[in-house]
Formats: sequence, C-alpha cells, structure tokens
Amino acid sequence: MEDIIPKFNYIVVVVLMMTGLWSMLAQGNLIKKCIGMAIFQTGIILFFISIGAKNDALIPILTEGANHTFDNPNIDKVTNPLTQILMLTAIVVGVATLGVGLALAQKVYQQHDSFDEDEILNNQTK
Amino acid sequence: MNSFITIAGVTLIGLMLLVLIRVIKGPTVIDRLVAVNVIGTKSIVLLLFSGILFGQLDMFVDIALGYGLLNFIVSIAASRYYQHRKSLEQKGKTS
Amino acid sequence: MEYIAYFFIVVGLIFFLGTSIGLLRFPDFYTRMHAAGKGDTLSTVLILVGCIFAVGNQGDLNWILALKILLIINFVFIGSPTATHAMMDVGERAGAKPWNKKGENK
Amino acid sequence: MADLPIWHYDTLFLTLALLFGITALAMQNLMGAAIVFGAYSFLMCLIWTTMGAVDVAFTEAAVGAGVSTVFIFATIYNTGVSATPNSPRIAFKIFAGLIAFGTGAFLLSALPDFPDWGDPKSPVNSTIAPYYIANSITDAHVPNIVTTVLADYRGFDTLLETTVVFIACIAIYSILRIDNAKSKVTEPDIITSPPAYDPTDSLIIRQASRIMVPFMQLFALYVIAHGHYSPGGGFQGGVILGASIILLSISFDLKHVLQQWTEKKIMILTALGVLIYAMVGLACILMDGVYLDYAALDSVLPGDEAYARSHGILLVEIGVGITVMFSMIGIYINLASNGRFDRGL
Amino acid sequence: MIKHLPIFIVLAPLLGAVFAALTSWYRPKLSFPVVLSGLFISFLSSFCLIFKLLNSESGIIHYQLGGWGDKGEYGIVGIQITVDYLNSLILTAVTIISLLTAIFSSQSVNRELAGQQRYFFALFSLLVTGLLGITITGDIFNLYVFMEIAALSSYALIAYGKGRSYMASFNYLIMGTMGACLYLLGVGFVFVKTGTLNIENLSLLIPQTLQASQAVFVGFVLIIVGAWAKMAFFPMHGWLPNAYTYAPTASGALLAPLATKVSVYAMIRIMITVYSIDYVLKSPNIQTAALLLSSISILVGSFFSLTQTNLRKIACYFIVSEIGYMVGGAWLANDPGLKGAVYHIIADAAMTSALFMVIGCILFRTGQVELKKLDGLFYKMPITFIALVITMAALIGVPPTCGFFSKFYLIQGAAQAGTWHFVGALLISSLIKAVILFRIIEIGYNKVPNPAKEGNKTIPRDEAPLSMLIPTLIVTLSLIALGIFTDTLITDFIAKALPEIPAP
Repeated sequence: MEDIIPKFNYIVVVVLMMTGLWSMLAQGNLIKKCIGMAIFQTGIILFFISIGAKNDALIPILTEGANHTFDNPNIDKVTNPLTQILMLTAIVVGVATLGVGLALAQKVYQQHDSFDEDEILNNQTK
Repeated sequence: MNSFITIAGVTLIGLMLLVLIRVIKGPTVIDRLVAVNVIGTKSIVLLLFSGILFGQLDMFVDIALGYGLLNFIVSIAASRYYQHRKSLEQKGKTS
Repeated sequence: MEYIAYFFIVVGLIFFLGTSIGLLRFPDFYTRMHAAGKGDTLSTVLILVGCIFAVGNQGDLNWILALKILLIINFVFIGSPTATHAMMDVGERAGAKPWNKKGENK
Repeated sequence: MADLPIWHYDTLFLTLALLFGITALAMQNLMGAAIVFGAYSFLMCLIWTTMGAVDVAFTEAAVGAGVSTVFIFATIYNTGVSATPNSPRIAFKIFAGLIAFGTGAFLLSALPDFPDWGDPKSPVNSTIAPYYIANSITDAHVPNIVTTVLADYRGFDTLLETTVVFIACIAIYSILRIDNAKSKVTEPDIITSPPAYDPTDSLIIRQASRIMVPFMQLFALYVIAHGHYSPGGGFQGGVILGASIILLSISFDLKHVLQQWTEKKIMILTALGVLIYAMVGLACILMDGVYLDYAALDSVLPGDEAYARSHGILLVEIGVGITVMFSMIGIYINLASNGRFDRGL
Repeated sequence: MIKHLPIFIVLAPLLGAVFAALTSWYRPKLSFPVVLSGLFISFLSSFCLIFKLLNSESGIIHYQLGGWGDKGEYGIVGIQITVDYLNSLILTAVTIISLLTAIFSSQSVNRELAGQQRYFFALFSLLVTGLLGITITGDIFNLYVFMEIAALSSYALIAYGKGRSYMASFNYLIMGTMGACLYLLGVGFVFVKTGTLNIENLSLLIPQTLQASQAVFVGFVLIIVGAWAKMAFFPMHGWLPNAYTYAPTASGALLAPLATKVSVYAMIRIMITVYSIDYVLKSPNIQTAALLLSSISILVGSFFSLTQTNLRKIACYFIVSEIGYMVGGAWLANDPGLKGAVYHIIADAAMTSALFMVIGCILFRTGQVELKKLDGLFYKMPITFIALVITMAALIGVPPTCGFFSKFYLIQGAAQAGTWHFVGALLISSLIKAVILFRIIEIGYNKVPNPAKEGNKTIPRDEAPLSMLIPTLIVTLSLIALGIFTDTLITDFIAKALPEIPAP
C-alpha cells in the first residue's frame, strides 16, 4: 500500500485507458466506439497531466507573491507547463477525430439503418 | 479557513456520489439528465473551492464562468433533443 | 467575515444534502425534478455567496473578482431554472406519469 | 494546494471519474451514455484543476464537456436510435478483454520505474520545463506560461493544431454535405415534426438564451484577449464563441442562425484563421527572422522584442479563435442538419 | 531564402490547401492550380535541399522554429525540423509522387466526384503536408500532430468514395486513432524518464543512460505498435484493403504509395535515431516477434491477394505484404537488412504508385477492374498494359527493376542474421506475384475479345487521357531508373544515413 498510493494516478490511468481500448475493440455500436475512443484519449491526457503535477505547487500563471516574483519565480512551486501544452493539443485533436468519427457513423447509419457492426457486416455481404 | 473549505469540498463530493447513484439507476434518461445537471452545477462550486485552496481564485473564476455557460448548453441541447421525439422510452429502431 | 462565509457554505451544503436525498428517494420524475430544480439552484447560489466572503476573509478580494462571482450566480440563477423548465417540459411531453398513492408508478 | 499532498484530494475525484467512465460505457441507452460522458468530462476538468492545469481544464470544459457532447447528441438525433441491445459476440468480447488486460499489465510493469506523483524533481519537471517557467516573463512579458509555450516556444504545434480543427471542419463538410434539391434522404420517422418555429413551447428558453448569448460572446472575447494574464486563449475563447452560436441555433432555429452566418461565410472564415496564423509566421521570415519568430516583428509592432513576442502571440491567438469558432459552428451545423443546412436539433 | 527551405517543404502545401479552400468559394477552377503550385514549391525545396545537404559537412540541416534553439543545460526548448540523408530522399520521393498524382488525378476527380470536389484538393494537399511533416520533423510530439493531420485528411479522402467506403473509413478511423493513441502513450512513457521531446536530445539520453529502464522499454514497444497499427502491419491490417479499395481513384493513388511508407519511415527513425540499433539488438524477444510477424504478414498478404478477383484489392493485399518486407528488413537490424528496408521504402513507393496509377487508368476507361473482365486489355490500352507488366515485374523482383535490388539486400540481410523463415516468405511471395502476373498476361494478352477473333483487327485503341498516361509512364520508367541507379542511392545516401552497426 505504501508503494501504491504515491502512484495511484498511474493505476487509474491504466484502468481508464484499458476500459477505452476494450470499448474500441469490442463494442459493436459505432457511437459507443467513439465514446470509448474519447475515454481512451482522456486517459492519456490524465497521464500526461499527472506526470507534470507537483506537490504543493501553484498554477503556471505567475503572480507577484511572497516567495515568488515575476523575475525570479520559484520553479518548484509552479506546475509544469510543458505537459499542459501537449495535452491542449491532444484535446483538440481528440475532438476533431470525434467529430469526423460521428460524421462517418451518421453516413453509415443512413446506408444500413443501423449502428451495429454485425448488422452492417451482414448488410454488406448480402 | 482552508481546512474548512477542504472538509466542505469532501462533503460535496460525498453528496455528489449520492447523485451519481441516481445517474446509474435511471430509470429514464431524463432522470439521468437531471442528476447530471446537478453534478454540473456543483462542479462550479468545487472549482471555486479549489481556487480558494490554491489561493488564486481570480484565475479559477473564469473557468467556473465557462463551466456555467456550457453546462447550460448541454442541458438545453439534451432537452431539445427529447422535445422533438414522440416518447421517452421509444426504442425507435433498436439496432 | 469568516463566520458569514461559514454560515452561507454550511447552509448551502444542508440544502444540497436535501437535494441529493430528494433526488435519490423521491418516487417519480416530477418530484425529483422539484428537489433538483429548487435545491440545486439555491444551494449553489448560497455556497457561491459564501465563497465571496471566504475570499474576502483571505484578504485578496477585489471588485472584479466579486463581480465575476456575482456573474456566475446570475448565470446559475438564469440558466438552472431554464434548464429545469426545459426538462420538465420534455418529461411532460414524453409522458412521464406522475406518482400516485397507490404506488403505481407507470 | 494547501499543505496536503496531491493524492489526498485527488484520489476521490479519480475514483469518481473512473466510475463515471465505466457507467458511460455500460449504459445501453445511447443518449444516456452521451449524457454521462458529458458529466465524466466535467469531472475530468475538476481533476485537472486540482493538479494545477487550469488551461487544460478550461479547454476540456469547453471542448470535451460542452461541444463534443452536443455533437454526440446531434448525431443521435439525426439517426433516431435510442437504445441498443448489446450484441451477442461474447467470445470476441472476452478476447478483446484479454488483449486490454494484457496491455494494462504490460503498462503497469513499468510502475516501479515511475517517479512519484507530484515529485518536483522528476525528469519531466526538471529538464526543459524550468526554462519556460524562468524565462516566460523575460522573453515575452507574458505571465501565463502556458500561453507563451503554446504560441511561441512550441508555436508550430499550435499552427498544426489549428490546421487539425480546420481539417475536421472541411472533412465533415465534404463527408456530410448534400445538395438539398437532390437529396432523397427522409427524416427518421422518430422525429415528430420538423422543429419549426413553435411559439408555445420555448419562450422561456428563448428569452433565457437571449440574455445569455451576449454575455457569452463578451466573455469569450475577454478570454481571448486576456489569455496572457489568466487561463484562456484562442482555443477556449473560440469554442465559447462557437458555443454561443450553437446555443442560438438550439434555442431558436437553425434557419435563424443561417440567415446571419451563411454556409459560405462560415467555411471561408474557418480557413481565414489558419491563414492569419500562417501569414504571421511568413511575415517573420520577411522581416529577417525565422518562421514564427515574432521577435522579428519588433519594427512594426510597438515595444521591444519581448513586447513584439507578446503582441505576436495575441495576433496568433486571434487567428486560432476565428478558426476554432467557425469550425465548431460548421461541424455542429453539418452534424445537426445531416448536411442539409435546413433544420437542427 | 536558402536558409528557410526546410520550412517551405511543409508550409507550401499547407498554404496551398488553405488558399484552395478559400478560392473554391469564388473560383472553384482555381483551387487545383493553387494546390499544384504549392506541391511544386515543396518539390523544388526538397530537391534543392538534397544538393545543399551534399555540400554540407555535417550532413544534417536544422531549422529551429521561432528561433528557439539550444539553451545549454535545458536542451532544445523549441521545435526543430531536421533534414539529413535518411529523410531527404524520402521527402523528395513523397513530393515527386504527390505532384505526379495530383496531375494524374485531376481528370478522374472531375469525373468521379462531379459536383462535390470542392475540398478534394485542399484535403489532398493537407494529407501531403501531414506526410511531409512526419518525415521532416525532429520532435516526437510534433510527429504525433502531423500523424493526425495526415490521418484526418485521409479519412475524408477515403470517404469520398461513397457506398462502402464510409464503413471502411470508420474502421480506419478507429484503428488509426488507436495507433496514434498508443504512439502518444509511448511518447509519454519516454517523456517520463527523459523530460525532453527533441529527437536529437533523446538520442543522446536514451542509448547511454536509460538502457535498463523498464518505462523507456514499454514506451519503445508502444511507439512501435502504434506505428504498426498506422501502417497496417499484420495483426492490425484489417482496415487497409477495404479502405483503399473503396476510395476514389485519386485518393487511392495518393494514399496507397505514401501513407504506409511514411509510417515505416517513422518507425525506422524511432528505432535507429531515438533508440539505437544497440537497443534493438538488446531486446531480442521483440525482435524475434517482429520478424515472425513480418513473415506472417508477407505470407498473409500474398495468399489473400491470390484469392481476390478485383485488381485493386489484389494491389491492396500487395501493400500488406510489402509492409512485411520493410518491417522485417528494419528489424533484422543489420547492415544489408536496414539498407534494403530504407531502399525498399522508396522503391515500393514508386511501385505502388505505378500500380495504382495503372489501375486508375484502366478504371477511367473501362469503369471496373475485375480481373476476368480485363480480357484483351493489351489491345485496348497497350501502353497501360505494358506499364502494368513492368510494375508487376518490379514487384516480383525481375533484375533491371528496383524491386530486384531491394529484395537482394533483404535476402542478404536475412541470411546474415540467419532468419530463414523471412527468406522463405520473401521467395514465396515473389512466386505468388509471378502467378498473378501470368494470370494478368493470360487474360489481357491471350484472351482476345470478340471483334479480333473474327479476324477484325480493329479493336479501338482507348488509352486514358494524356494527363493520366504521362504521370503513369514517368513513374513506371522510374522503376527501371531506380534500379539502374541503385548503387548511387545506396552508397551516397542510404549508407551515410544509417549509423554504425555493430558487427554480429
């Protein structure tokens, strides 16, 4: 337990990502696949954010404070900005992918009147 | 003060768990929607609490404002969705 | 100042407790809606007011911050009842049956 | 976070979020899944704020919880499917479960090798990142380090990210858009009536959104312009601007919106934002700098090099805001009207 | 201006796409020339860079975006793009092929997508931007963003095919996103231990200090598996045949030769630059697995191509088997194997491009490419048919063509490493391709359609229009040219690009 708690975040991340991955692979429903994809992505984002977090630190917006000045910020007391930028990009990419996925699902539905993968497959081989 | 806010926040999360039970139980989608809406508004409060704990509330207020606006949109969109449907539990094409 | 903050936040939490229990225990959609619509808005507004005083107590309250929190209150006050109204409307259209004493929730 | 290690506060949130995620995937009703997914995104933002990632939380609140949930609603609305029985392929599901389990175990095998959560001396926190924290003010006079890194140090990423949003918009447009006159697609029979203007049903909603929308737009402009000093910037502001138009089209009618923002306007403005960004970069080359080196613009922009960077960042953020706003509107309209641009959610 | 050449390679097609998107609302006819000129500038820049590279001493050209270069103890704080011997060749190949494909596709787009081609060329150009970006970037996170640019535009390009292409594109989206996510996660695992994203800095850190780190190893596996999903390597190849078959001709002709090859390049870059050959050799389990999978991939691709009746599907399964060649060659991790793999990236890009262009020409005139309906093709479209035969010969590996030399190197490498199952798979796949070639010749040359049988020699010549035929011929002839100049390519570029490889 002593070893687990300081690394609890990684465990949650892995469970989240694997839930998403399973959903992307196994769910028959196209919309569910898209939601699973989004959950997988949030898992990754959580991973990056949590590796950049620091104990007892402030947000990465500098303010004039007691132990903390504009010109000479206390680096250990400011959360890592780099991981946050990377994840901003990842979030936006995620929503773009989700949008395209939904558009394709909508088109598939118009053809086959179904969101279910098996049914669509049956329709196609007919 | 900070410890009070922390306790209040944890209480809030505990109460949100009760609401979560309603989200899981249903029975209809609208019940879930109501519960999720409650969770959404309470998120604003939690956000302000964490702002107070960080001691930089002025930075967090903007996010809370955005939260409030977007939570409203989601609720309205979902309810408009159901306004255009014949009945709540209609299966439609159960694909 | 500090005690005013405590007061508002505690009262808000009590209202939220009522909301949660109501949401969980009430028998049909309309009564749950009642609990959620009123209790949620009121508790949120109360806690937010408490937050203003809490920040005032910490000493870094400025007028723009207070204004922004008031704006949030304003939005919650407009938005939450509107959303409640919309959902209630939907429930009624969709034919959610009100509960009666015989326990037939259909 | 006042005298508490991170995990005391966050483990609760993390568990809650995990519950929500699994609930969203387990739910049979698609609409319910989408709603719970929205709540899950909101919780995720809370987690990120408690870890100090305010800009990410803001973006996720705007993009993940707000707009993408509405996108899912729009798709379900257009297809009319409400519930889905689970498909019976048990064997495949178990197989996929085994794959996921194996991958998870493989990932966890690296657990002892990771630095502790919240360790300020871990390699991630002590290699490049200190440079950004120490030099953001001297290099660009911007207190919000995230904005500096986003638009300046790693500005190329952001240009491409804007391009991704632009691609999503034109991709969805070219997938879904159909000519109204030629289309033979009928409405899904589950929709009772075309949601035309119906004065009895939504007076309250309409009045409320009439009050909200101007505030939202003002707030969004503030977020874009004030992104140097507080969380926010082009993406967040752009999404909120887009969301305000989406709110209008939900509470009124899509036609109402399309009178002002025609298809042509939306699609051209989407491209225009990317163009602004890329052109600011090109201007740097013309002024003897490197691509996206805003310091080269100091002869046109007021102030010294650092202020030139600050103003360059603002210009770029405006471009991002324009593209994101109109892409979100374009994507929503396409998804909600099934590419016909006549009616919406 | 010379200094800025590297950025123009990526920027020109990007700006071309944006301008094309803008002009399509005012002058729809202008968007094609705009895109074409963007691609042409990109091609010129990459061509000039090769000469600049040959004249430079270090053999590597950096361009630091935003001027954020090396900051001493912190490393490189910005994003940098890099041109060296390895990627300059691939950049040139990508630009040439995309330029020729753009010319090739203008006619077929007008016919197949009449009325909806508004954003086609914008997306086309954006796809090229993504591929060039993956090749040129020097930052592993930037690579992810470029990957997504390429992926998103290719989903749309495939979905232009209507009908079954929507589902094919959706499957591709799920698989592609999974690959990209795994890649990103791998980047995260590497980032946890190193704290930097720059390839150059990473290549100094990982091989020296982090050899034993489990997190870095997990990151390595995740990145490689992510790249495999993107390139349709064996267990994850399911999306490729449908996606490329149902896509419109023009999309297929661009995607098939370039998209998968660039992923292979990304994999090789991660393997030999970020990690090192040493690192690969020290993880023998995954090496054995990769080699085995590539043999299976080659065999699966070849056997499935034998069962298909549609020429396009056959070509798609060829891609699956060719991916096996390259991955296998790279994972042999010895000198001839890597040389063969890198050379095969270029050779295969040309071969696949020629194959899909030929199929596009046939499709343009006859409307279908079912194998059994191609009888008498030689008499109808002699030039196209000869191009098809040359391409197939290159795919089999007949000596003067480039296919022979890459296979020669690959087999040499496999023999040196003692991986005999790989040699076997290579030979069997050549055999199967030969069988298919003879089937094509039998149908196209020996089966004479009716009018000729009656002694009437006037089967109408019906070649594809010149704008399609000329690019096809250029690519086909380049197959032979590449074969002739193999030696220059290998000694002047590829040998310099590869690091010192420890003797076994």
